[in-house]
Amino acid sequence: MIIREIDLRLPNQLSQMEKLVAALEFFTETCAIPPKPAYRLTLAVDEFVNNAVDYGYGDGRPGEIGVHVRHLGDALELTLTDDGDPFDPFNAPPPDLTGSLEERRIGGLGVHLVRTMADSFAYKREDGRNVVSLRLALGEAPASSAPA
Amino acid sequence: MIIREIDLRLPNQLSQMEKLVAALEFFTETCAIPPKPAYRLTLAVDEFVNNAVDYGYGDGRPGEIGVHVRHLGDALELTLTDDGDPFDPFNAPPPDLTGSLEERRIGGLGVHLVRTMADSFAYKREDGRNVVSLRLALGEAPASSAPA
Amino acid sequence: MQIDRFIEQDVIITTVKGRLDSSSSHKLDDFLAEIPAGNNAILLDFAELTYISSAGLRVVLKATKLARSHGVALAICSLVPQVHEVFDVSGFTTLIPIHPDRGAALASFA
Amino acid sequence: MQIDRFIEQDVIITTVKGRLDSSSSHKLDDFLAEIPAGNNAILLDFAELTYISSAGLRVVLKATKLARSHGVALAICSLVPQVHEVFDVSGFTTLIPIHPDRGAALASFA
Ligand SMILES: Nc1ncnc2c1ncn2[C@@H]1O[C@H](COP(=O)(O)OP(=O)(O)O)[C@@H](O)[C@H]1O
Ligand SMILES: Nc1ncnc2c1ncn2[C@@H]1O[C@H](COP(=O)(O)OP(=O)(O)O)[C@@H](O)[C@H]1O
Repeated sequence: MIIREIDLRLPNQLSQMEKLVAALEFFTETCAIPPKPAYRLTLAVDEFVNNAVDYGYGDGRPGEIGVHVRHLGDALELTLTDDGDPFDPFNAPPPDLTGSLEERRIGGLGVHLVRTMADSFAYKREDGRNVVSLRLALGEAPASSAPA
Repeated sequence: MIIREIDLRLPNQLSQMEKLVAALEFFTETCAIPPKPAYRLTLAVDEFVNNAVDYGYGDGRPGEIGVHVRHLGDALELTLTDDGDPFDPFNAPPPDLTGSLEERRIGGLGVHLVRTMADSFAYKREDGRNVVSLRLALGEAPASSAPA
Repeated sequence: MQIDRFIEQDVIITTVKGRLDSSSSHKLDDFLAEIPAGNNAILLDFAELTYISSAGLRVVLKATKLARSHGVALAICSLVPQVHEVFDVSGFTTLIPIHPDRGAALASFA
Repeated sequence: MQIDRFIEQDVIITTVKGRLDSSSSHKLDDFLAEIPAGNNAILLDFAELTYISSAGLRVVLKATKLARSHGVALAICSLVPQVHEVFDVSGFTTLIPIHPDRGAALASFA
């Protein structure tokens, strides 16, 4: 049996992360997703949901975040949506990773990690929602400077 | 957090039932579905998947069964599909439940149970698949001669 | 699913714990296939039965018919609400004596 | 997440077990906020760290900067492959000494 698709909805509260992670774990275990894409899936959801909650609702209004995973056989297609303020995460310049320890600023790595590990990524604003789409290959690690 | 939608695919083998039941339990627990509709959901999936496996593939060919649950807020919408031989389960007359113990035949209750407990049901044949749709209310038990 | 059997007040009590579905029903079927010697009454105590499907009902009806044909009384007790609904919808509640608890069931045999 | 600390060969070893994400990272942050007296080297043994997100990296970088500013050596060891990938992609592997196991890390301090 595989879970071909799962669509989760949660309020913009960090207290929801535990249930969300449990649902992703249930998905990856049931479908026997290999460790690398399973990790990337959780990381992408973790980083983007945290960002949406932390930055997307500046006025503190209640919002709704969507996490949709589609199992395509050779890849996972992850779609993250939120009704927070419009923000394109892939529009910002990547962080400078070259400086010395003293020069390195703390933070600013979440989007970079996800973007690097995904096989493809896209952003659109649609029906008042930010829509981020990510593709994670299930086979050989195709992205990034990842170790074997 | 709720699971708004989950789409499962399995081969036509009864050995898959355990994983399937576990996935339904994960769904009902995560969404805090009340006991009565949670039971009805499992029962409907159990009966129809068993029937599809037992009767739908007379020549023993491999097939694929789909279980799709949508959480609508006030109801669950369950769609069961299979690529077995065409069969409309709601076309057969209901079993005779009036006879004495000696007259009662063994079996023939699965479809009756599900049909009685569902708030609505429909069958269609589409793209070479049997498609059964069931609606299960989440509020007050609306169907059947059910006890309180 | 777990099945246990013991005797109380000359009644053979069978308890079933867990799920009684197509993957477990044959176990109960085997268990109930033999009518015990001595004409003791049979009680199926389903207090810990959390789930029954039509495959389980099949086994229960078969056992009830077998008992009847041997002139042995058979009753069921302690159904949880959802399981009770399944018995209702199947029309089993008019065929088989169903008791709210074990005490009432044992009293009915006396 | 579980954090433990002990001293071996004059090195303060901190082990982290489980997930280091936004909900748990402040615990490690508090733990690493104090530079121990006596200029012992610091080793973060992540053998049982199954997951780290950018919130965890933040704490690790902060602790590394703090150690450096106090002239205390800090190293990390025993990253599982997926966590190692996160360190690579973040450029941390060029900033912080990463050792394959605890033995190698302790030898590097000697
Ligand atoms: N959903 C969002 N809405 C508004 N701003 C965002 C959103 N996500 C990220 N940002 C901005 O992008 C920056 C980089 O995010 P990220 O790479 O996750 O690092 P960090 O959160 O550690 O700063 C954030 O600091 C924030 O200013
Ligand atoms: N998917 C199916 N394909 C073909 N025949 C079916 C299918 N599902 C049910 N049937 C037929 O309908 C009958 C009634 O099914 P059901 O109510 O589940 O009781 P039972 O399986 O105990 O006979 C079955 O005996 C079978 O002949």
